[in-house]
Amino acid sequence: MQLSTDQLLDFYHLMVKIRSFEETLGSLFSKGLLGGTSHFCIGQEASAVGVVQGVRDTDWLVSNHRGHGHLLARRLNVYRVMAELLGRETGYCFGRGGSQHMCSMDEHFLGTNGITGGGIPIAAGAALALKCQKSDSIVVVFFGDGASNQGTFHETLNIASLWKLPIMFVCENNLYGMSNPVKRSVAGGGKVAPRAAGYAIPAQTLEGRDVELVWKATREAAERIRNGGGPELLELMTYRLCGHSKSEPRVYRTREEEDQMAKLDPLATFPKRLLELGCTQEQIDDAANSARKMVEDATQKALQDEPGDRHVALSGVFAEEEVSK
Amino acid sequence: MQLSTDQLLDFYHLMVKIRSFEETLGSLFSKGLLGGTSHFCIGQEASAVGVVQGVRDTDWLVSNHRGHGHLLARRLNVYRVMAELLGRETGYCFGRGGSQHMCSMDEHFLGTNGITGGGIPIAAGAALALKCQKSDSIVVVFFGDGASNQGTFHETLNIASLWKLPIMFVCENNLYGMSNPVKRSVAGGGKVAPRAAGYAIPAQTLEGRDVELVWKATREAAERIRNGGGPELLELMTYRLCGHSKSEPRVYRTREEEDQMAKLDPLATFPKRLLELGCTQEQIDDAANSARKMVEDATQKALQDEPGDRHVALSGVFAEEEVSK
Amino acid sequence: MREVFYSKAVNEALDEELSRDSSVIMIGEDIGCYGGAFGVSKGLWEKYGAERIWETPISEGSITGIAVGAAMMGMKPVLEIMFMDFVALALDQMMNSAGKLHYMYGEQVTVPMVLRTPGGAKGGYGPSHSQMLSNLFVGIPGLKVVAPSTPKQVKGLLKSAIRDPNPVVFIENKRLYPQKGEIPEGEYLLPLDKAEVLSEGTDITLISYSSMTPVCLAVKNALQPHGINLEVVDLVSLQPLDTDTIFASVRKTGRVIIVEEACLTGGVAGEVSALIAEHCLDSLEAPVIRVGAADAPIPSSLDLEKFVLPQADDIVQAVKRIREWA
Amino acid sequence: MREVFYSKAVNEALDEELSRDSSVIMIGEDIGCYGGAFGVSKGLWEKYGAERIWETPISEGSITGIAVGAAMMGMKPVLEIMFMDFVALALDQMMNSAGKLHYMYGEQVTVPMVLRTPGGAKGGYGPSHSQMLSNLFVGIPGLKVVAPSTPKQVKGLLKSAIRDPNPVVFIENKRLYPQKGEIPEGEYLLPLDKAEVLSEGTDITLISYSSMTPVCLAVKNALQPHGINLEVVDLVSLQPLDTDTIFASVRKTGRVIIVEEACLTGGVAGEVSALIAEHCLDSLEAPVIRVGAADAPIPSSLDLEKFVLPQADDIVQAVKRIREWA
Ligand SMILES: Cc1ncc(C[n+]2csc(CCOP(=O)(O)OP(=O)(O)O)c2C)c(N)n1
Ligand SMILES: Cc1ncc(C[n+]2csc(CCOP(=O)(O)OP(=O)(O)O)c2C)c(N)n1
Ligand SMILES: [Mg+2]
Ligand SMILES: [Mg+2]
Repeated sequence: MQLSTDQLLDFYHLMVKIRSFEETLGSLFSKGLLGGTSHFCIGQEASAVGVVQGVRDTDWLVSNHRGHGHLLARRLNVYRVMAELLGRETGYCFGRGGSQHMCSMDEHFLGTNGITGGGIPIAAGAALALKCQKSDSIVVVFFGDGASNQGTFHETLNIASLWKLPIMFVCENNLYGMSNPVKRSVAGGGKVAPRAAGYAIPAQTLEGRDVELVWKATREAAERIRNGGGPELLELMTYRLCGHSKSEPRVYRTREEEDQMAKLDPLATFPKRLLELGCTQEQIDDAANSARKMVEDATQKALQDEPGDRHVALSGVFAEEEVSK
Repeated sequence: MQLSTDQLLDFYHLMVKIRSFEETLGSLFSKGLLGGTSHFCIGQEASAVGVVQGVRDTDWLVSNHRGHGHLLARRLNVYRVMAELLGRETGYCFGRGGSQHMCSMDEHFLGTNGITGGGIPIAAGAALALKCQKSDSIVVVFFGDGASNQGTFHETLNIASLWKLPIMFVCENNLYGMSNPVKRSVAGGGKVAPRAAGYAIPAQTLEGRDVELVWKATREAAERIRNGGGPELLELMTYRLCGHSKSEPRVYRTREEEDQMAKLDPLATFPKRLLELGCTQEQIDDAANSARKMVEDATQKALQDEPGDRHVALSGVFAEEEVSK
Repeated sequence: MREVFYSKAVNEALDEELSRDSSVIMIGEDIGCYGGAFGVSKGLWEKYGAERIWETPISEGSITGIAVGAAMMGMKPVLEIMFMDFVALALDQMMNSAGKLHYMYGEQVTVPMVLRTPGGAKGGYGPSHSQMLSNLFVGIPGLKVVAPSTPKQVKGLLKSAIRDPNPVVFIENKRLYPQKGEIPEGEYLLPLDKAEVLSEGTDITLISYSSMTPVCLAVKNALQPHGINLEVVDLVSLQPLDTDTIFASVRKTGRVIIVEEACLTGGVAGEVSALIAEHCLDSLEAPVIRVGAADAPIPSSLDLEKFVLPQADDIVQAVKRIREWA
Repeated sequence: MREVFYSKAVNEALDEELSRDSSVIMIGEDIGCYGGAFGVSKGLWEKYGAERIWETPISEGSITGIAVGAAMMGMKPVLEIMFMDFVALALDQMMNSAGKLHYMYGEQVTVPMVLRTPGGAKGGYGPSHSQMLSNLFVGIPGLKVVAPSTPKQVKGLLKSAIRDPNPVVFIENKRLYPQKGEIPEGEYLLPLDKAEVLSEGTDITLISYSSMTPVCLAVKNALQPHGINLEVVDLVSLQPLDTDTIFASVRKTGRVIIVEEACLTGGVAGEVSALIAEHCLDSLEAPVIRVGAADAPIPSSLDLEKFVLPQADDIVQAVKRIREWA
C-alpha cells in the first residue's frame, strides 16, 4: 500500500499542527498564561504522526508525559486539548488532568501518563481486555528510552509475549531521558530494541524522523499483531529539538549536537520530500498554514473559556454505584 | 586449577549437610516443632555449593527465600542457623528473622530475603559500596527463574552493567516459580540467560547439578568480575526435588517428571563421580555421615535453647544514634 | 444458613461472579491449578479456564497496571496479591492510576477492579509475610477499602466489590481463612460502606476489623461474667468509614477502644480516633485508647511474634484502664 | 546568621556532608550536571565527580534497593526521588528492607540512608506530581521521617539525617525551595526528633509541618490584630512525633487545629489527633480540628487546585469554628 500525496500532505499538516501547538504553549508559558509544566515534542512529530496514522482509528493509544503529538496525531479536538492545558472546564478532562493526564475515550485515546513507565502495563491490560473481548483492535503504547529502564517495561514485555497480547510497543528514542543520555542509561549502547529479544518479541530500530518509513513499519506490524502474531516493538530514533520541559537550559548537551540534529528536523526535511513526490509549494504551504490557523483559533477560543468551579474540583473522585447489572 | 579429592569430598560433605538439614526441617514441621513456613532446596545442593565454594570467603553473598543451601555452603554455624529457624534467641538473628530473613555479617552473608526479586538491587548496592571502597571483593546474588520476571531484575542488571559493578548474578533455574512453570513465566522458552544480552552482560546457562562445572564457571567468572570486567550472569539449571514450601502436593507437575528428575539428583550422581575420581566408598560415607551428625547434633542443641523475651521482640527497631563520627 | 470457612466464602463469591458476568476475570500468581497460596481460588481455573483465570509471572507492579488497563476497557479484573506485604510493589499503580483515573480523566473511564490480598500474621511467617498494611491504602483518594471479618461479610462484600465501578482494595486475612461462620443460602450482596455492630453492649465500645474482630468478641464473652458489657463494632469498610455507626456507638457508651492488627502508629485506628475527637468529644467519658501491633517488624519466632502483635490480653488491659477513668 | 533559599540550604547540607565523609554518596535521577529537577544538587557533581554522585536511569524501585545495599555495607547513600509521587515505586524497598533490616537481621547491619524527596504541590503540576505522601511512611516501623519547613531546619536536619544510623525519609517541599530564611553561620546539626514552637501563643495551637507551616504563621499574623493569639507548632519530625512538645502546647491552649497538605483522611494529622485524644483529653476545650487536602487527586488546573489543597482561609475558618465552641 502506497501513500497518496493527499495523505502525505495530511501528515505534514498534522506535523505542523503539533509543532505549532507546542510553540504556542511555549509562548503561553512565557506570558504566564499557563501553569505547571509541559513536555514538548518539537522534533518528534514524525514518529507521532507516522505511528498514529499507521494504525486504525479504532486501535487504542496509550501515551506518556510527552503526549501532545500523540493526541493531535489522533486528531483530538485541538481546542479541547488546549483548553485542558489551560485548565479550562471545556478541556477533555475538565482541566483536572492537564498535559500529562489527558484522555479521550471517544477517540480511543486511553490517556497520557505522568509516571515514567506507568502506561506500559496499562496498555497491556487494555490489550488483554481486547483479547478477552475478541476484538480485532490493537493497543499502541508510546514510551521513551528512559522509560525502558523501568521495571514495568520488563515485566510487561514478558507478560505480553507469554500471553500473545495485541500490543505494539513504540519506543521514541530521543537519546535522552530528561538530562540522561542513553549511553549512560540504556546499557549496551543506548538502543532499546535489542532488549526485546529477551522476551522473543520481534523488534526493529528505525529512523523515527521519516514519517513514511514509520507509517509503513507501523502498518505492517499492526497487521501482524492484529492477526494474532503477538506483540512487537518499534524503536523510533528521534531527537527533541527543545528542552525536556518548558524552557530548561539543556546543560547536558552541546549546541553543536543540537545544530547537527536540527538538520534532521522532520519539519525541515519533509517539505522537500513532498516537493520531490510532486506536491506543489502551494499545497505544502496550505497544509502548514491551515494547521497553524487551527491552533491559533483553538487557542484564542480556549483562552476565553472559564475554569471549573468548586464542584468540578471536588466531585468525580468515585464513580456512581452501578444500579445493578 | 583443579579440584583435589579432598575438596570434592568436602563439597559432597556440604551437599549432604544441606540435604540433611532440609530433611530435618521437614520432620520438625511434621512434628509441629517449627512455625511458619520454609522453602527447601532439596535437589539444588550442587548449585549452592558450587557457587559459594567457587568464590572467596570474603566475597559477599545475597540470597533469596530458598537460602538454606547458600547459608550452609558458606559454612555458617549449623546450630545457629537451626536455632534461628526454631525461633531461638541463639539464632543468627535472635529468632527475629527466621528462614527468609537471616544474615551473618561475620561470614559475609548479607542475608536471605522474603521478597521475590528484593535481594537483587540490594546486592548491586553492596557491589556499589565495594566499588566505592575500592575493595577487591565481589558480590554474588542468588535468585530464581521466577524472580527474573520482577522489575528489579531488569532495572538492576541495566544499572550493574552501566556502572560495571563487581557482581555476579546467579539464577537457579529450577523450572518453576512456586507452581508456575518457566514455559509460562519466562517468555521465549523459559531461559533467563538470553535476557542478559539486552544489557550487554555476559551470560551462560549451565547444568546446575554438576558441582564441579558450577564451581569452575563461578571461579572463572568471579576472577573476571574481580578484575573489573563488570557483571556476569550464570544460569544454573536445576530442579527442586520437593514442594515449593513445606509439604505442598505439587499438583502443577507430574510424578513422572519428578521421577525423571530424581535420576539427576546431585546427591545420587555425585558419589559415583567421586568413586570414578578415586575416592573410596569409606571416604564418601564418612563425608556424608559426619555431615548428618553435625546436623543432628546442631538440631538437638538448638532445640534446648530458649526463645527471646519481650525485650528481644520489642527492641532493636532503631539503631542507636552515632555519637558523632 | 450454612456454615462455611472464610476461605470458601471467598471462593464462592469469586465463582458466582465469574459465572454471572463474563467480564469478570482473575489475575494473579499461582491462582491456576495451585488454587492460590491459601487455596482460595481452588477449582476456578479448572472451571473457567485460562481465558478467565490469568496466572501471571511474579511481577506485582505490572500485573496491577494490567488490571487497571483491563478495567478501563470494561473488564472487571480481580487481582490477587499473594501476601499483603507485597502490595508495596503494586502501590504505584493503585495510587497513581487506579485511584485517580476516573477523576483525572474527566470521568470518561471507570476502574472497576478489585485488589484482593490477605493481610495479617498467620503465625511464624516473619517480617515480610505477616503485615496488616491497611494504612497504606486508607489515605489514597479514589480507592475503597474493605476488610471483612466473617465468612458472611467476605462473601457478600466481595461480590459487591467486584460489581462496584470503583477500584476496591479487599483485605482478607490469613488467620481468618480457616475460621467458620454462617452464611445465607443463595445469592446476597452487602454494602461496601457499612460498619456492623456485631454485638451490642452498653459500657465500652470496641472498634475493630479483620482478624481482631473475633478477638474482640472473645474478650467481650470473657468479660461479660464480670459484669462488663462491651459493644463490638466491626468497621468492615475502612474507606469510607461508616461514621454514623461509629459515632452512634461512641455516643452510647462514651468509652472507646480501637483495636487493629496494624502497627499502632499511623494506622486506621488513628483515623477513627481523630474522627471521634472531632465529632464526639462531648460524649467521651475517657480518652480514646488504641490497641495495635508494636511499631516493630513482625518477628519470625512464634514466641517473639506474640509480643509484637496485639493479643486478647492487651484488649483486656485497655478495658481495665478505660474503666478506671473517672 | 545569613539568608538563604531553602533549596540552597539543602545544597549546603549535601555539600558539607559529602566533603566531611567520603562514605556519603548521592544516588538519583538527573542529579548530575542537571543539578536535580529542582536544582538542589547543582554544582555537586562538578565538585565531587561521578564516583560520589551516582546518576541513575529511571528505575526508582531498584535505585532504592541499591541505596539500601550500599548502606548495609557502610556507605551513607543519599537517595533522591525526584517527586514524592514516585515514592510508591520505592516503597517496597523502604518498607520491606530499609525499615526492617536492622531489626530482623539481628542488629548486625544498619541502614544509614536518606531518601530525600520533594512533596507537595508547586502549582499546576497535576495529579501525579503534587502529592504530599507523608502518610505512606509514618506507619512503617524502622523509618524516621522528617519534614522541615525552614532553611534553617532543612540544613541542620539533613546533616543529622545523613549521619543517623537509621533510614530517614526526608521530605522537602517544592513550594518551600524558593523561600528564604536565616540560617546560622558555620556548621550546625539539629535533632531529628524534636518539634519546634515557631511562634508562641495562648488561645489556640496550630500544628503543622512542611509547606503549611509558613501558611499557619501567616494566619497567625493576620489574626493577631483581631485579638486572636495563635501558637504555631511545627512538627518537623513526623516519626517519631515529639509528643512532649505537642502535648505541652495542647495543655496550654486547650484548642488544637492540625494542618497538613496531605489528604485529610489517613494523614499524619489523624495520628497527632489520636495521640491528643488519648493523652490530653482532659485539657481539650474543643474538638480537635484537622485541615488538609480534600480526599481527591490534585487537579492540574491552577483554579481547581485551590479548591482541593488547604488554603489559609480554611485555617481561618477552622479558627472561627473552634473559638465558637463553648
Ligand atoms: C516514575 C517517574 N520517574 C521520574 C519521572 C520524571 N521524569 C519525567 S519524564 C522523564 C524522562 C523520561 O525520559 P524518556 O522516557 O526517554 O522520555 P522523553 O522525556 O525523552 O520523551 C523523567 C525522568 C517521572 N515522571 N516518573
Ligand atoms: C514479591 C513477592 N511475590 C511473591 C512471593 C511469593 N513467592 C515466594 S517464592 C515464589 C516463587 C519464586 O520462584 P523462583 O524465583 O523461581 O524461586 P524458587 O522458589 O523456584 O527457588 C513466590 C511466588 C514473594 N515472596 N514475594
Ligand atoms: Mg527520551
Ligand atoms: Mg524457580
